[in-house]
Amino acid sequence: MKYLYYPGCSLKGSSRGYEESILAVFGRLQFPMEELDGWNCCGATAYMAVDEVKALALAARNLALAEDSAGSEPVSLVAPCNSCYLVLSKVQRYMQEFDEIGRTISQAMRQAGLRYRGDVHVRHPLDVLINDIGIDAIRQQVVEPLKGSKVACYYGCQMVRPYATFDDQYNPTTMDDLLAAMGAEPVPWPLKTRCCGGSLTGTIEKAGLRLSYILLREAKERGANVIATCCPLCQFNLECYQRQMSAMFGSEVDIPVVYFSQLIGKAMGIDDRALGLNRLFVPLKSASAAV
Amino acid sequence: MPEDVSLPIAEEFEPRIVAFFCNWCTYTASDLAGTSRMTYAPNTRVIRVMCSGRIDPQFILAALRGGADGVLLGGCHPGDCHYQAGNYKCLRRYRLLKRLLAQMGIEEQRVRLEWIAASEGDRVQKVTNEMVEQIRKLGPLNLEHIPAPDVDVDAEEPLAAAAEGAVS
Amino acid sequence: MSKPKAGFYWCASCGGCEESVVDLAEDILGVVDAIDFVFFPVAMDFKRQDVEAMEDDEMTVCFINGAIRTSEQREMAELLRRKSLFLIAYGSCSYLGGIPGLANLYSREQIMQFVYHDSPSTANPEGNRPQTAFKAPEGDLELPSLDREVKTLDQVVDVDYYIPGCAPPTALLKAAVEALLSGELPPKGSVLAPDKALCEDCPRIDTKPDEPLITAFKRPWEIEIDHEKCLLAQGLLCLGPATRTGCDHVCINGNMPCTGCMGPVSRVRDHGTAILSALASLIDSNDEKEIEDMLDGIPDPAGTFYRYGLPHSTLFAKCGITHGNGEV
Amino acid sequence: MIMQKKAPPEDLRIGVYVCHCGANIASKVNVESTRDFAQKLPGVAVARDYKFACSDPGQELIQNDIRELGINRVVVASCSPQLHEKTFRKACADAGLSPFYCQMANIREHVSWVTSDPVLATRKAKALVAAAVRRLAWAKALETKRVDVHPDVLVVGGGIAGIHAALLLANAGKKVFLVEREPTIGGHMAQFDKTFPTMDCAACILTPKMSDVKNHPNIHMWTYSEVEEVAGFTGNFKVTVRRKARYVKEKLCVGCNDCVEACVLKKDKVQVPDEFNVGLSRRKAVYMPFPQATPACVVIDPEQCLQLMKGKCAQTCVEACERAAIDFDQTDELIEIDVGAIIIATGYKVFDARRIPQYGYGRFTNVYTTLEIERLVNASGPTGGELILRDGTLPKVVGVVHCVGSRDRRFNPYCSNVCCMGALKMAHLIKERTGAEVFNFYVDMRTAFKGYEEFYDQILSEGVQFVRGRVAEVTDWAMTEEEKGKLIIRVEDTLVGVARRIPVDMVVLAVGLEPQADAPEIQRCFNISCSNEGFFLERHPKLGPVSTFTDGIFLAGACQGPKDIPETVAQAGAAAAEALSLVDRGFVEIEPNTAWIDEDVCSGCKTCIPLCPFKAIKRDEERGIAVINEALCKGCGTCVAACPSGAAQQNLFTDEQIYEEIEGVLSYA
Repeated sequence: MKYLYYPGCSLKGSSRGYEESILAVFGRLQFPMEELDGWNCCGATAYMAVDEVKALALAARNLALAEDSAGSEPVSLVAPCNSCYLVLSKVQRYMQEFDEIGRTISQAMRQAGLRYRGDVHVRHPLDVLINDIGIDAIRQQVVEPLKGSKVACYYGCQMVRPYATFDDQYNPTTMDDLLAAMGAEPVPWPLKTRCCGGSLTGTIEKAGLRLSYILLREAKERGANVIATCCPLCQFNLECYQRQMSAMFGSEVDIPVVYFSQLIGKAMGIDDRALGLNRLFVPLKSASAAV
Repeated sequence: MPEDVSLPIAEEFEPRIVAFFCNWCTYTASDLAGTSRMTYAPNTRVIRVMCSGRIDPQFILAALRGGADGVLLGGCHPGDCHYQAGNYKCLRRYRLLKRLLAQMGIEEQRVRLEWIAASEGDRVQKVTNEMVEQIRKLGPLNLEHIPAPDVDVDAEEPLAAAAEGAVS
Repeated sequence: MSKPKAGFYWCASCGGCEESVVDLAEDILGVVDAIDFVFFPVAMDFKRQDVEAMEDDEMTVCFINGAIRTSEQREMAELLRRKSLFLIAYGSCSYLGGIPGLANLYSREQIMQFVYHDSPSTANPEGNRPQTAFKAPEGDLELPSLDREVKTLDQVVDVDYYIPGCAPPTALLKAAVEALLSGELPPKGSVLAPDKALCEDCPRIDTKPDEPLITAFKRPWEIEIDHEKCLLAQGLLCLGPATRTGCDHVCINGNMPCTGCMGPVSRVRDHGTAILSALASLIDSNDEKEIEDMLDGIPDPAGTFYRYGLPHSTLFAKCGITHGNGEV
Repeated sequence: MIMQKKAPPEDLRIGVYVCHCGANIASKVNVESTRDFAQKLPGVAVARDYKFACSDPGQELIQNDIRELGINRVVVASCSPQLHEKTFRKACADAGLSPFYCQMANIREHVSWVTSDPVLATRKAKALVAAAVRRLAWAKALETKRVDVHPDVLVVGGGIAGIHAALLLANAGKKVFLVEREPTIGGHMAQFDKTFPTMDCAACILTPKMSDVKNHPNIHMWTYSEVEEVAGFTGNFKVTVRRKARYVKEKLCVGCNDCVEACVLKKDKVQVPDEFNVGLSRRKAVYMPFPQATPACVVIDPEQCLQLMKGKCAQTCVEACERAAIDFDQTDELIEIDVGAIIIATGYKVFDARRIPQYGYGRFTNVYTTLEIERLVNASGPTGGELILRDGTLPKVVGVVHCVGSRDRRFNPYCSNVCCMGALKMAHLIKERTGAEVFNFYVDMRTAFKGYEEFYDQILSEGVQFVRGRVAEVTDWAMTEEEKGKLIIRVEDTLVGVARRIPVDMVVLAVGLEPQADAPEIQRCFNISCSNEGFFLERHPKLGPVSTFTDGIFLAGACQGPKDIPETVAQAGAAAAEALSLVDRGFVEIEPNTAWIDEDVCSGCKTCIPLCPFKAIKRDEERGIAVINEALCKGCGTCVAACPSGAAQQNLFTDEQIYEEIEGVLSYA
């Protein structure tokens, strides 16, 4: 199985820390994963609403490239961003399930001198870590167990909706299991997949912030001192507006929101900068002395 | 994965499929498809047998020689045979027959064995439609014409001969 | 009154059928006393013109062995049909298509290509191919053309009786001749042999288990073959259960499984699939994978089950050899 | 192809009858042109079409032709032979023609009902008619065999369905074997407190029937027993029953419970969850399932009894038992019985609410299932009838969630039929016992049947609040102070059109009904079919609701599909009547589709012998041929398809008949 890394726009921009930590962790695990050459936008964001078929074609191009670069070998395309992960999985399925779409997109790609057989596995890093590498292998790399960090694992909406391929749709646990293995203590909370406000924060800010606030406050209520995410947009929404929220709802929210990969990296004793922890607005140390 | 839009076969070709269905499962399932008004391709001609174990490979050849473009066999799911193990006998013969047919240049999709329980009317619909479409794509089965004393095959245009063989 | 006249001709065959006549040994004298051979290319010097010179139905009987593959064989079959009262398909080739019949798995072109170019033993630098016509200084030469497929005799001319076997057992030949002479003939189209399968009188039948289930298909060279035990029970593909007896079990007695040269019994339409069904049904497994593994023990089903009878089978020939994928 | 096949009889006079079936066939198939097509087929003397061939005048039409036109073969092109073959065969027989000279062409189920294009439908119909006509030429006038029927009946499952069926049969003077897997009969009904809509107490109406069963001279009640194997066929089943070791002599035990008192497993933690109280209480190694258990006989759990597990225990129970009923040396016992008919009444299991994590069952202690509440409100239940939360307090607000696991594509698409009424009953009981405020969350309210809608009205008048909408989740995540410490039910109120959060103290999940976990094994054991969702399949949804595809085996109760008690009892009665009519008749007629050997062709190659699942084929050593024991042959035809000499043939399905059918269906594109 060949593993290709699909960053998408976020991991090269707003969420560099996610990329840095993912690559650092996979590197430490000596798990070969090179970046997909010539990748383009996954077609998420507004494009889907403007012209779905074009958006899908855009995404499909990445799959074709991946398949091509893997030759005859089976290939996993690893997309850490939940949006990318969803869109790529979606086009993968649509092309199989709906002949019409499949045909249109294949033809479109033929124009570009590409062809797609449909053999790419679209994977989320959580999936790869749990099922391909395995918790034990990861545990062996732990040098500084995450003692005292009570983590609220937040998966967001897109990783398990509408497709729940490697985790439970209503009560996902892969991140909890991973971080528990890192010595952290996942707090039980029911909002694992509840909406973070998504792009509402950019449009109807009030509504968006309220949704984020509910998550942050509940995490605190349940004794969490850090929130772990696996989605750039969620991380952004939950972390960047904490001051506004405190003002808006009249109660102080101040809790670090990190990528699960950053916590794993920390447990592996990887340097904070290498994990992009220096990019956090709400620094990790303020949450728990132990971490 | 759909590749190019495959060229549609000439309209007039309607695949003819002879189906041998076990009385207890697939035949009942197609009755159920009927009572549930599931419409599906009208190309199958069902012959009822008491058990898929009754299906003699000679029947399958006879059907193909008689002009069928495909043959569908329906039996009870493994372990569910009304007569304990008839469906396994059917499976064994089918497996060997498929190897023979491959050597005889008859495409994989033309002869098919399916396990369909009495309650699976929808599977009858699905399988039938599927098979009809596959065979429509393959086109008519052109078996080699069996010569007879009076006709001199070589004198004829080969395809014509074959066609005659297929609709004799 | 004069002795009844008889002919004996060969088409696509190996000569084994002629051997079977010689095998009559001293009995041949009786035959020659009783009938008068007026055409027998292997044994006596008669020419085609001699046959053409005959009245229609002048010969009481004509035995034709060998399958029909060439224009010449067709012509001769038609000619001999006209000239003889009874036409008998003699031997597996003319009755069922025989070993030559397996050529129906290939197109004419494939065969030509292999025989004149690809076969390891061929040296043909100029890449010559046989021609049906050739202008020689002495005059125009003609060769018969190769038909698209191998046919049984009754696919070319009307046949009265069939004598199976490769080669036919002398006993059957004798019985046939006696029947002809005595005029006590079975209905037209009959196969002049017992209408039961070989197991009927197989010397090893008592060693056949009452439940002859099969756990592996073996080939003769794979095992030390027991001289008494039922060959099927030893895992060998013995076609005895589906094949007409009357062969005096020469193969069985030679410690080799029956390969089916006598063809099917009268109630069976397709010899190959009849035995296929019997053998497959006896596979002692219900597991798809296991079954497949066992079937790997039969590397060439068509060659095994239609060894002597492809042209006589329901499918007659591989699909498409006379058109489409065949003739390229 | 030189196959010397015997020519069909010359004097063929075939009558073809094309049925309109009202518009069922005629609306798709052009019956007139099908009739005219048939008229031209060789051997056809007369072809007619008729509105309803199966009606009396329709049958008379055929019979008159037989009498007046000398029709000697009949083709009826109508519905599936599964439905009306018997009808038309009988019609022929009554007119003096062998019933086996009647052949059906299935142009309804297989043509008109499944084909959209009338032209293609008509073509298909013609092909099937042609095949039927050609097939008939080879039909033989066979004799139907009569086999005596064993008068006893086996009832599998001792719930209300099995109990009712067993009593009916026993009262009719039949010997009945009632086999129950659990240590007591009574089934789910025994666990209920009240029964809707009349709210009479379940025990009060059930326990009398249970003791009737126990005391009935004609009933052998075998509890703690399971059917191991079923052989034979309708009228003559051979059934092997495993009577599991109970380690207590049933004859001696009077159910005084002294041994239970004495059992050394005193501490709760060494005891196991009590099955009857669905885990709400615990029991010891020796236990009485529940006070009115029938038989009133304790049972020892080998998984838990120290003596049976470790072989060392003070055996205080043995001392305690004055009647010396305890017997640690008991072993399972296999008993073989002969019965003529079998009634399967194996019931259902409730949907496992854990499968819907967002409802929190198993995560939140105050989320219950309806069955658990039944036990809580029951006077003999774990709380002595007090409806209290696990912390002992009374609930003030309770939410009852309908359609849990039902009408939901992710779990069971079907409606479980009993939950709406069950949930209403819950609301009533909870209000009655606790005075709590009750919310019922429903998708659609399904209260058909006698007295049900009235019950609904009554509950409405009792002030229960009804919210229409499927509950999204049950959570302990509080948004406001008053939500703190409560369970919040999040639901879209589709009547008001708003999303609501309703804080409650207790959630009751109205779990749906599912097939028993081992339904597939039961299905195989009895050789019956299952429908897609796993309930046992009836022979015909309307005309054979309690019959199966295996003659002599009938269905009663929820094993065939979700049912409430009235429906279950009604169906149990029907099943009993079917069984009775079979065993009282005294004989069955067996379809003569058995196989036979053509002795002139058989070479005695033995191929067929191991293929027969019923050991019906032996080799006659003298004659060196195979012989088929017609009595044992069930007519699958496997040996026929395998015979390399074509010597084996099957009545009604000879090679000739099938070849004719093949050529027939292909003779008309």
